[in-house]
Amino acid sequence: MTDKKVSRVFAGLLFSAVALLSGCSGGVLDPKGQVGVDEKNLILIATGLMLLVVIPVIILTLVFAWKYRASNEDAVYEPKWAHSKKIELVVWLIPIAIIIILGSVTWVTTHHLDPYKPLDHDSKPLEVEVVSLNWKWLFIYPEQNIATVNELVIPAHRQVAFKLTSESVMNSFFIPQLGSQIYTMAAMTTKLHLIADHAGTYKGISANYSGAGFSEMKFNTIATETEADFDQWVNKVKAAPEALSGPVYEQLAEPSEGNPVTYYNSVKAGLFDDIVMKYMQHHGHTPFTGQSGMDSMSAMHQKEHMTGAEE
Amino acid sequence: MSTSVMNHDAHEHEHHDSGSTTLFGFWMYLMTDCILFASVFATYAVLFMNTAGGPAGHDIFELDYVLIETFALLFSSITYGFAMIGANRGNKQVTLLWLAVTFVLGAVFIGMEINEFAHLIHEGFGPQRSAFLTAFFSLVGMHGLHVTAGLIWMVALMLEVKNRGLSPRTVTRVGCLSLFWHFLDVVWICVFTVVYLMGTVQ
Amino acid sequence: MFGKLTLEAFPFHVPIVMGTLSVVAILGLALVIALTKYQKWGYLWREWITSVDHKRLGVMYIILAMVMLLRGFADAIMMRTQLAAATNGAAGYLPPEHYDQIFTAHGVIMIIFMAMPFMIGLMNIVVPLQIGARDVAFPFLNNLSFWLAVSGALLVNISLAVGEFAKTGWVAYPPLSELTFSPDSGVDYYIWALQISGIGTTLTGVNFLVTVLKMRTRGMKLMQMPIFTWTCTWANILIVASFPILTGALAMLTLDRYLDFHFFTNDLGGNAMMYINLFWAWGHPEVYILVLPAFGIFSEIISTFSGKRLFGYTSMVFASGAISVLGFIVWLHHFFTMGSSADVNAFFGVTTMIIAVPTGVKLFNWLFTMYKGRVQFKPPVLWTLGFMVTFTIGGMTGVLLSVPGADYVLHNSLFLIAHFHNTIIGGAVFGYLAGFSYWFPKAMGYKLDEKWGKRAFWFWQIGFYVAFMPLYVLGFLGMNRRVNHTDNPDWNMWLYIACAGAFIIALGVLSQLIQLYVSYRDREKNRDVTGDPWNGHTLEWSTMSPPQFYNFAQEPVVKDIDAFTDMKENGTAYQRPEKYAPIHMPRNTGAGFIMGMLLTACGFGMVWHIWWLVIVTFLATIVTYIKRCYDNDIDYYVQPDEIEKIENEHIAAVQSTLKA
Amino acid sequence: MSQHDQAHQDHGIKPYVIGFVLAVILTVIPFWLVMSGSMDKVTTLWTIVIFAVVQIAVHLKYFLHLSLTTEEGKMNTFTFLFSALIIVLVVGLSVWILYASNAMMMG
Repeated sequence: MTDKKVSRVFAGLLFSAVALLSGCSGGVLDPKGQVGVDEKNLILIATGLMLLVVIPVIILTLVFAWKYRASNEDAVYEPKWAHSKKIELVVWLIPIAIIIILGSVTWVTTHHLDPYKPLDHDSKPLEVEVVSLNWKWLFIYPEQNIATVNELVIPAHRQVAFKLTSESVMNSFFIPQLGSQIYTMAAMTTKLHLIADHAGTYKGISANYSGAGFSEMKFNTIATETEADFDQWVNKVKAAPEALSGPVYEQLAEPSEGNPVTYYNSVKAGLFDDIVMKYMQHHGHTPFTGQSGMDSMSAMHQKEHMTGAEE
Repeated sequence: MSTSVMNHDAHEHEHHDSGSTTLFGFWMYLMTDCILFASVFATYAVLFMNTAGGPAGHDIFELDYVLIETFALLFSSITYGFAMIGANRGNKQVTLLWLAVTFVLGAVFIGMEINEFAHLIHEGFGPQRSAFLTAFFSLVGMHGLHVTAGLIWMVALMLEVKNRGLSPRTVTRVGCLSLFWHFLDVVWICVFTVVYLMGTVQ
Repeated sequence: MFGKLTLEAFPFHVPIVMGTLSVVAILGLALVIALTKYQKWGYLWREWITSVDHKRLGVMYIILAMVMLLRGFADAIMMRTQLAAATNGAAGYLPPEHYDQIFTAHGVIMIIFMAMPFMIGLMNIVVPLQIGARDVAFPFLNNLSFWLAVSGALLVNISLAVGEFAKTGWVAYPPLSELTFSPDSGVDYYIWALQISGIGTTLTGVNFLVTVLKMRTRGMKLMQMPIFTWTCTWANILIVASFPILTGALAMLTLDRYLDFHFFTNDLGGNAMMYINLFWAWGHPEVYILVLPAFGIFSEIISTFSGKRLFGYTSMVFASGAISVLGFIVWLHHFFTMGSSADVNAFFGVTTMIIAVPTGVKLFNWLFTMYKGRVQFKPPVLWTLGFMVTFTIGGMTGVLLSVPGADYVLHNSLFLIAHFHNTIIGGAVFGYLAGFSYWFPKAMGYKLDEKWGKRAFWFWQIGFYVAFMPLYVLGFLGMNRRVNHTDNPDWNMWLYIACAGAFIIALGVLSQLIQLYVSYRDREKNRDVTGDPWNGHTLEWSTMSPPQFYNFAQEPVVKDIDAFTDMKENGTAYQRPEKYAPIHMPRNTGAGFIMGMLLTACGFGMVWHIWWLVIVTFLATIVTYIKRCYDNDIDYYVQPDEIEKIENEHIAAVQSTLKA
Repeated sequence: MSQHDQAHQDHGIKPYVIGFVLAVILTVIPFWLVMSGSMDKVTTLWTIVIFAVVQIAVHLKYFLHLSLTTEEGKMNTFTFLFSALIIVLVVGLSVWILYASNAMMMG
């Protein structure tokens, strides 16, 4: 292959890849919310920066290999040439320069995209509590006092504040078109802030393998165009026959695969905190009342965490 | 150690000798052990507050008892030092005597530790009780297992010295065990500081 | 008597497994018959199984790696065909309980029992030769390490026939891997296979570090060690510093599962995040352990086949060192999405991308090694060029994943799968295959067939792109890893292409098997008489192929980085000394093999809770070891007349070839 | 192989005695500090940590004979220092990660 051919093939590949990707819908390059848009732009900027080195390296590899092929007697041959301060300086400085830029971008965007941080958006956040169960997703709407399984409905144009935990093993809560994912873990409460800027139905998955029923552990995220549509949906759920009481939850928590969408007209008060505290109290918040009695340190901790859980 | 195999012709070059190679290799192994301990220490640091309603460190530690344990180990260090000097000088009887004294001190340490563990388990504070106790038993117990292995090794070594005398190979082995024994001291300093002292201060 | 082991543990009802087992049984039987017929048992025992010779151990490591490559590759083909078959909501032919074992086994086997033995095998063959040593520092320990690796591999494969393997993914994160959620034998097999082989690897690391620090030949300064030896040294430093963390993490998981401890459980204060943390504190250095020696191989090859000195030797050494140390402060990038603070994520993101700097420097140094050279396109060079292009892409996607904001949407997606295969296949595996064809004549005495070597390369290279580029696309389309069926029409085409790619790679593997057969058939034609088939630069080429058991009749004296080039230019190569001195050699021993097999039985006993077996085999292992320690008959001398005879033959052969 | 090689260097009785006396002092003081409770918590913690580090150094020098004068001693010392670096990195960063995560997830 000649140099020209190589670069033409390469450019062709690159072009077709970009064309194919932007043509496809439903992935992380087709974001429907601010977080996802920021992350897509970040991917494009970072890739662009790196291509500044990657493309020359690939081209140079092929060019040098071809130019200095053994059969090319015309090329210069210097078997002892193995050192050049100038070249060494350049090959250290170019990557360093790019990494300094990319590192700065990383530092800023990581703080900007921190999943715990509320979004810069005027709307009052909708609170949703997410529990991963074997193998389905439970969504609790504390303000509306309703719950659903395997269906998440949110109003578009309003940020959603998720609080997440797990009943059993670890999962990762992920709606690719809306942006960031985050792990759900027993005894832990992680937080995530997302927003849908367009109405529509987006696929949601668990991105972290969690056992036999993992492949079917998915849900639809429906972003309604208006608040009124959302309220209407809430009323629909309110009309559902069943309430999510303690025993009903216990039954739901049993392992099952491919659960249908289920609505609950009300939720046992403080259910999410109960699920978290079931294990979290083991983290040293309950005082030891042995012979030496309770210590101030662990009592302090207990208070902190109790209040934390009630927030 | 089984490694006194000489790969080099002694006539050819004297700057590589198997004794120092073995000792260096053993030292390197000790460094891996050090990192193993470090990962358990890190886990202890993460879990020590997770008492799950069971006792915390200050509820169960008895520092005067730990101080005696510590002294048993400290004395065994200097007695091993005497055994090492004896071995280097080719004095079989002195070596055996001090190895025996070291063995007794090490056995006292282990006996006390087993007693402490048995006492805790008897009170219902076994390693299954909470993550804190899990980490405590594992960290202290891992050090204890190392000391026990050291004691078994010491018996084997005493038999070797008694039966075969202080050949260069045997002296190298006495040197390896010396490194092992003093290394366990260093680990114990970390254990009593991080587990017992800091656990009591809280 | 048999603990938890019952007849139900045998998978009589699974046709795929039973089919595989019968094929293995037939092949095994054929091997036994052949060995008996040609009366090779004694030879096998004396010359190979009990051998403490680093070259023989290296060859056995590579055989282990190749067998495991076939096993792991079979898993890969099954996964890709399953995913191509199970589109649009179809179930495919592998139910979850089977599929989940396959992807776990694929990961474990490819990393621990294919890549590691391959790397350690090459290191065994080459490093002592490159530093002019007679053997490694502790030859018996070397033999023991090998049998511990085999022991782990045996346990993984026994799980196919008795019980099952872990269904947790190769990382075995708790709480999924805890007894509550994985009550079966699978995770126990995982634990003991990794634990036993991991200890063997740690011993290897110690052994080779002592070797390079203490056993270098006269005159060889540290900054004169060949670059492959240097990268192996950095890899060994990483082994010694990181494998104990794995040992610790696995031991804690073991205590949780066997004694109801609470390190990582959900209840009673356990914290699963600590396992994830420790696992990757080992796991990230592990990938550098795999790839650094490959970098060294590429450096040797590009310099040899460009007929030039390596450009920027000092840069290369320090870049490798920087990668090693930095490799210890980046591991959190495997779990940015766990939800730690923004400061933590940003710190680890930035440290990760800093590693791109020394890696980039290496790429430039290889480029400038070709510059003003005479590049011969032999198979090792093809692998190297393929690597330089492929690895650059893999490195780029890796840096992209190290940006937390990007990782939040790409984590655990097929983009990640594509990325690490891009670096592990395009970096480590290409490197080992390049090293394999480069040093094959040194180890075996004849060259590999070039035609089939080139075919193998092109199939691998093209197959790689066809199989893994679609996974990048699928990652962007939101497909996550470890699902066993899909229901998204946009994904189908890419899944089919990826499946086709896997079969193209299969043709590459097949070409390599044919290459081995053809090369063996034509071995007389391809014989390497001089011991220096490529006009090499370093000491391993100064001795005969395959080298005698004592490596060098006389210790070479080194004055330059390219020691052998220096000797050839000064006319000091192939000179016979006035007089040969006796050579001190270690004797072969069966102790390593016996200990390895005893520990396999011990691990099996642990898996099935057969306590008597555990106690008996464990005590027997210790007794074997102590007995070996008290054995005084462990070495002997090779006499000068014998050395002289061997060496004269070689020098005569070299001189007649050089004249011709 | 000779009896005089550096690996089996005879260090004599002196280092052991010095090391032992120092070790006893460095052990007793932190124990006494904690048992008597005579200082406030933070000062006590820092003091016992410093004493531990000093005592480790004492053991390394007098019992494990690390030194920078001989070739063997240098090699052992550098090996140790490198391991110490890795330990500080692994333990320090692990504790940072886990404490930061706990703060995010339990607060």
